[in-house]
Amino acid sequence: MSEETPKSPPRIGVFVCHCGKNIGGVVDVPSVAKFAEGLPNVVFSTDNLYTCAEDGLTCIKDAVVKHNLNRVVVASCTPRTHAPLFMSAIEEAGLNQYLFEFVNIRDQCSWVHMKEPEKATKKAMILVEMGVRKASLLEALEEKEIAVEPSALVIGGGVAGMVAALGIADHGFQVHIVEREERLGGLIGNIEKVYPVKRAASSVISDLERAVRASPMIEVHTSSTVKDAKGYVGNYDVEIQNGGASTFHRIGAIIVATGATEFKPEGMYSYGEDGRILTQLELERQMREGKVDGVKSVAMIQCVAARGEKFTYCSKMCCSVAIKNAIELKTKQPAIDVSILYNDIQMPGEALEKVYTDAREMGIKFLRFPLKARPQVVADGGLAVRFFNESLGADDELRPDLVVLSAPLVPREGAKELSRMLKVPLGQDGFFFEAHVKLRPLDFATDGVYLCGTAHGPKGLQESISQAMGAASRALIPLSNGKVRGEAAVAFADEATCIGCGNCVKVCPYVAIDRVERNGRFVAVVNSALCKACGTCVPACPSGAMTQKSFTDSQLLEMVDAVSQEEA
Amino acid sequence: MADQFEPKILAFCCNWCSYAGADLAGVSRMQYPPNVRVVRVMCSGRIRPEAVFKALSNGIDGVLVLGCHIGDCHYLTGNHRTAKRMLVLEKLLDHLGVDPRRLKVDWISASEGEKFSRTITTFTEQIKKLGPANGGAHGRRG
Amino acid sequence: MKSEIESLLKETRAFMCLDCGKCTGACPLARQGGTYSPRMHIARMVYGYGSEVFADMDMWSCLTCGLCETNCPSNVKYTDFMSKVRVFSAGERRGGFCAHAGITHTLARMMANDGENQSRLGWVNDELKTAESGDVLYFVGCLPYFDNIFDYIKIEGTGIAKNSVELLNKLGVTPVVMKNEVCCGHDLLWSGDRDNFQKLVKKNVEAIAKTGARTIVTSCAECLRTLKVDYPQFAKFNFEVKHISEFVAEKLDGSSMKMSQFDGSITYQDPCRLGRHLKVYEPPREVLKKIPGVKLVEMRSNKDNSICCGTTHFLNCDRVSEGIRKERFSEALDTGAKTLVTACPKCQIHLKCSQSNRMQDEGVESLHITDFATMVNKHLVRN
Amino acid sequence: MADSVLVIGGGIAGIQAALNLADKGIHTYIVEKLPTIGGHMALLDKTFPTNDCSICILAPKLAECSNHDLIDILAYSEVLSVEGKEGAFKVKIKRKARYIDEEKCTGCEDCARSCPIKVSNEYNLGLNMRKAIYIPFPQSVPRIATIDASVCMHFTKGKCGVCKIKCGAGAVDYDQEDEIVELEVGSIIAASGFEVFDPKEMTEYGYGVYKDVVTSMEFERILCASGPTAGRITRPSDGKTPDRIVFVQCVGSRDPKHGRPYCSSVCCMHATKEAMLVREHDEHVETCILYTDLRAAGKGFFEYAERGKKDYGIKYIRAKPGRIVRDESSGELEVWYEDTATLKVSRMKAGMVVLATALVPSRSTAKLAETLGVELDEYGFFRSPDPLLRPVDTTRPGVFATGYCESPKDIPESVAQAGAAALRASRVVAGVTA
Repeated sequence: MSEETPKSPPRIGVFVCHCGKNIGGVVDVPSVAKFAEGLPNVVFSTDNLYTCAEDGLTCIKDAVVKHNLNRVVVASCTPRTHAPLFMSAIEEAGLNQYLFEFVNIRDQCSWVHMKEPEKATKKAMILVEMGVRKASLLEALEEKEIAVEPSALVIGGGVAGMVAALGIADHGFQVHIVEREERLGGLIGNIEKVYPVKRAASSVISDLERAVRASPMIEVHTSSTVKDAKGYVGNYDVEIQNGGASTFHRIGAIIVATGATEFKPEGMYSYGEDGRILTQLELERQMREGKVDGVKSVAMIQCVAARGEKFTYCSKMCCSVAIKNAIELKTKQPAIDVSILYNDIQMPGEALEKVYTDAREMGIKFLRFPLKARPQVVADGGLAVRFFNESLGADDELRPDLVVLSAPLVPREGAKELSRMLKVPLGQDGFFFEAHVKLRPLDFATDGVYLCGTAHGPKGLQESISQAMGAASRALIPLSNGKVRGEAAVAFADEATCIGCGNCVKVCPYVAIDRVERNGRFVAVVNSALCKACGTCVPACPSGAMTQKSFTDSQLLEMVDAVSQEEA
Repeated sequence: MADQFEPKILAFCCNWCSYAGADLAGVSRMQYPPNVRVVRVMCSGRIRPEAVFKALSNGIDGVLVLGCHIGDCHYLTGNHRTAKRMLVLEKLLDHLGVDPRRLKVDWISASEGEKFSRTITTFTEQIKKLGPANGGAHGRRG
Repeated sequence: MKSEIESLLKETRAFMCLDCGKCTGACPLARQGGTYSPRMHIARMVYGYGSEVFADMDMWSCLTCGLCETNCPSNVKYTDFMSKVRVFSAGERRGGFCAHAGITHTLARMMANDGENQSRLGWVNDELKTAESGDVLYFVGCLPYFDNIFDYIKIEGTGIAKNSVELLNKLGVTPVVMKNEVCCGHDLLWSGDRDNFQKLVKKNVEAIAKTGARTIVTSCAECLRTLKVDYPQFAKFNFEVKHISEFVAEKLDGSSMKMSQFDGSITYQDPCRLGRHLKVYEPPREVLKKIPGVKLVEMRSNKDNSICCGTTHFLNCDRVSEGIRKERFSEALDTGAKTLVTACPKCQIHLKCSQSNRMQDEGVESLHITDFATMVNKHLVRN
Repeated sequence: MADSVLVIGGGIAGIQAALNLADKGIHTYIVEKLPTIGGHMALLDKTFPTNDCSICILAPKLAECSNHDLIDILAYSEVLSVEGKEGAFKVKIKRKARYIDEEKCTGCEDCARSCPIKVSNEYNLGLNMRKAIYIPFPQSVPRIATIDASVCMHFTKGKCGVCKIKCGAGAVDYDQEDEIVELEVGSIIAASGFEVFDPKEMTEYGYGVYKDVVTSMEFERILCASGPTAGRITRPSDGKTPDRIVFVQCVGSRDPKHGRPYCSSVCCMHATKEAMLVREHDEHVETCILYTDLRAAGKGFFEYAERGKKDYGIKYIRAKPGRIVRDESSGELEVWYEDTATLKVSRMKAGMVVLATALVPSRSTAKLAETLGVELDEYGFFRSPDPLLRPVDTTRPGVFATGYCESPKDIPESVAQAGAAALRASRVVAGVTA
């Protein structure tokens, strides 16, 4: 790529496209080309039947050489589909591809003013003039390359973290797993069985841990925390602390897999007042220890603290956990009476719905209560669960031996701190907030940091694993390339003019601007690796220090002036 | 004569939504008045209120600032800024005696070709009614 | 009792109920207002309030028409559930109000307990060819009794039997008819009287076996369901059972027999037992469509979604039943047809009874209601 | 060792898998049976729970695929055979003749405007018409016309040639023939998506009998600004705006009777979104969602449904209707249901009924599985030998499955899982062995 902005005065070539009859049928294309010829700095102007066709592109390339053009304007269709084609054509002719301006005289002119050919022609002329005036000020740009350190940091050593780490290590990159606890496994380390596959949780963890320990590319830091992480995509300096000792690592990409934990519903549903009122996780432990073997009846209550009681959200996996434990109880002691008090059963998909129907088939009872009137648990020597049975429209009561509360997952402690350290956001629910809910579920807006598992929000293990693999895949993009290519039309702060107010820092959606001390004063510095070229920072700048390349104030004002100076 | 008056209208469009909406209006051959001149920016958040102000004081009769719908911004929150900045600008215009109706901020998605064409049409009609801006002198509300 | 209820819940898949309420939304009784809810019956039973279900008089209103069951996404067997629950409930000496002072139930119990001396074959005249033994048996059912009981509403009664036999004769079949046939027991079974039902089963099975018949043809949809589905549950029963519409459809398939002209539209009422219980929808329609000039027009609710004639097993005939019939008539009239064909004598009885009710809408009175066998026999030309 | 990957299916899962691979430097082919990539997401108006404009967020991805140096899109193509093994598959692909020179076509649609043949438009689910020569939708990638030879008069009757005359670029080529392409790829990702279950068999709901009973995908097009009604909420029978729209959930899903006991996973939120959009378009139209369990478990979903209730005034009733009939005199539909929370049986009048029909693996999936030599589960979704730890694997090494064809899921889950499939596939072409 040619990197230099031409020093010589602008020599602009204009190519006006007929697009068959699409433009030519309405707009007087030859007149537009002729008009362009008379504009300042234009040294060549022509019309083509199809500028995008092979002969049209050849025409551009030949003209660049023959007329020594240093900027090119094409007036045809829309840049959204055709800009890359023309940009690579001028690059082939030896020009920097950003010395190109696109004028849309089809979609936004000939096609929308079909019955007013004269006015359309006049409009096409002024649009071309706007393009030419902007083109005169265009500069060569480069998509800056940043080298990427070939190593990753996975924060959290649960199942998601281990799967993500293995995915990256498999591709030949160094991975550090940092786990706060003494052992790997996370939340799944505390449970018995994983549904709907009905596998022992311990075997899932030991399989993964074996693979992790066997990988020469993975270094496991248990009982450790990430003390500090500074830098940007490809270039993080990370301090991992274990006890009092710190190690320092250069990291290319970071995956947040810090997981979640079960909420303890203290003070709700008489939890804590009676040893026979448990959470699901506590029930699993008691089952493991054989403490519930003599129990004849169990009542489980769903949506404890969730869906508007204390937290706004639905914890997604509590229904499947409750049904799993109900089935396990019933399998062990077929005579046991298990009732699940629910509001909406959340068992989406194939495998989970099957587990739900299996549970019904076994005779596990499902009783529905309204969210507005949640069940009450009374420990009066015995246990009573009083609730409004919505299916029957009547008050109902169960006298179980054991009450199990299905409490939601909540974010791990330390999520806030990590969010500040990595400059990635948390949602209102306290879980990490992804770049785009729909299409970038595993990315953060900040490049180089990714997300998976229950750190993102409550979900089942299968989905967490899919996400972990997906996050590994995302992290492998900068790692495999060994570099990232930034946007070309990035923002740029002129240090001399900058007053260091930090307004731009506040508005940047990508945390791409830092306020740094230079020679005893603060100035804004744009990290062009992180800048996504939106230009939102520019209007925020009171001193005019901030500009966006390819959309500079002077370029835009030239276009505005072209319109205001247009003859009526 | 108001009928003879052909206003100069400038539309700032963001690349991802409103410009795409304008393209869709074209692909669908939705006709609208030819007075509008589009300036493409990557995000409506790039649009400097000062530039809008300058345009209005410099012979342009009406300015449209068109972005993605709130929540749809390709750059996450760029259009939130636009909304705030243009609100301030509207007040400023009012202060200065420039009819704030000469500025219209709207959100048009890539699928709203029809809305783009409708917006241009009604805005053009409105500016025709308001008459030439002429550096503010004619734009004053009576 | 607890374990019996558990097994009832399992057998009828009641545990699988998702409490969605689609059954009640479809139920013709529920849609007439009132408190009937199949969903609630299931829910109460599952949640341990079985005794409430047994005591609920609503339960005896159920038509066991199967509309709820056909609609149930979870395949809960509600009709089976109802039949079984009624056995429990009848055991506790509860029961519904029998229509016509319970005469059909009384007759059936008499037959079950040798308390009668029937003259069953008085309707067989010289023109009809019948036999005492043979391959095909025509199971007459209660038609001879209906002649007397329902004389006041001009039902076809044994006319259906005559037409059926004549129809079979035209098709080259000389059917067996039994003078010692007893009631199939349908009404007793569905009102929870299993003991007497079983006695009837035993009598009929023994009598049929003696005739050497292998195929049983009925013109009554209730007899059909009872013989085909319920008898095998209580006795060794190796007979093929067919509704006359199925039998005729098979015989006419590819045959060169001719039918005489009928000009006009007819509509067809799917009897619950023939339709939803046994999924016989097409054979009667196919045969009717063979009559030249017939335009068969469907009512808005047909086949799987068909609406019942409003009463079954002569239980709880009331305002609600009348409402259902009113709805059905309005659908029939909407088709523009002047003739309604049904394939069950019970439908005919209930619809004609309602037709004679002066409160009916305009046009109902003039609707001609006839049986499938009658209609087809009238138009099938003897070879 | 072949170092390319083949992605079958150009919906959001396939697109995302391809971009993940190509961005890592791995050459990727996308084979799509339709003339354009984009899949169902291109047909959606908005997406839940953010109500993002679907095409606005999808179109840049489509363009990215189209412009990517390492992605080759083979649209209007089908996989004929797959031979070889993991690391070295030989794939035969039929590129169906579009009868258009792809290099010359500029996508101006002059041809379509002059074409005399109109047929049902599958991109608007048959709610309006398209021409025999057509571009599916404005954002199509590639934006190239296609002649539907099954209806084009030139092919059916040997007459007409208007498009050829009208095409200024000279792109129409009636003599074009199907072309067989052979590719060598190291790994294959199936992303064949879903299609909508045809609810005609559920006669109690009157779909196919009453015009104003529509599926949720059909309704999506009615809501969409680029759909058949330009986003105006009008009902198909008479073009009137309905007073009330009733959404019926679980039509064919969670329904062992109709062979699909599974939950389609997206319909509750989909209905919520559609009801919100109705209220946004026209606040006078009442909306009511009849559901069994409100499946609102994903991130932000429960809050979204709450917003539907509180801010948009959507009525949620826990009920499943048993019967829908049309009152011929008023033209209104009557929906019979039991509210299982108040225990009341009611008849609700509705101007339109929207059925949340089950989503099923697309028709081509069974054939594709046969061609790929992999197993499907009993409902036709791809089966993994280890659904927990290797969710995107199939029963054939080197062949992966992702998106809805793997199991029911929404867009973010499909996008996340597409990454997982890309990871498994890139591992193969990188030569890592298990």
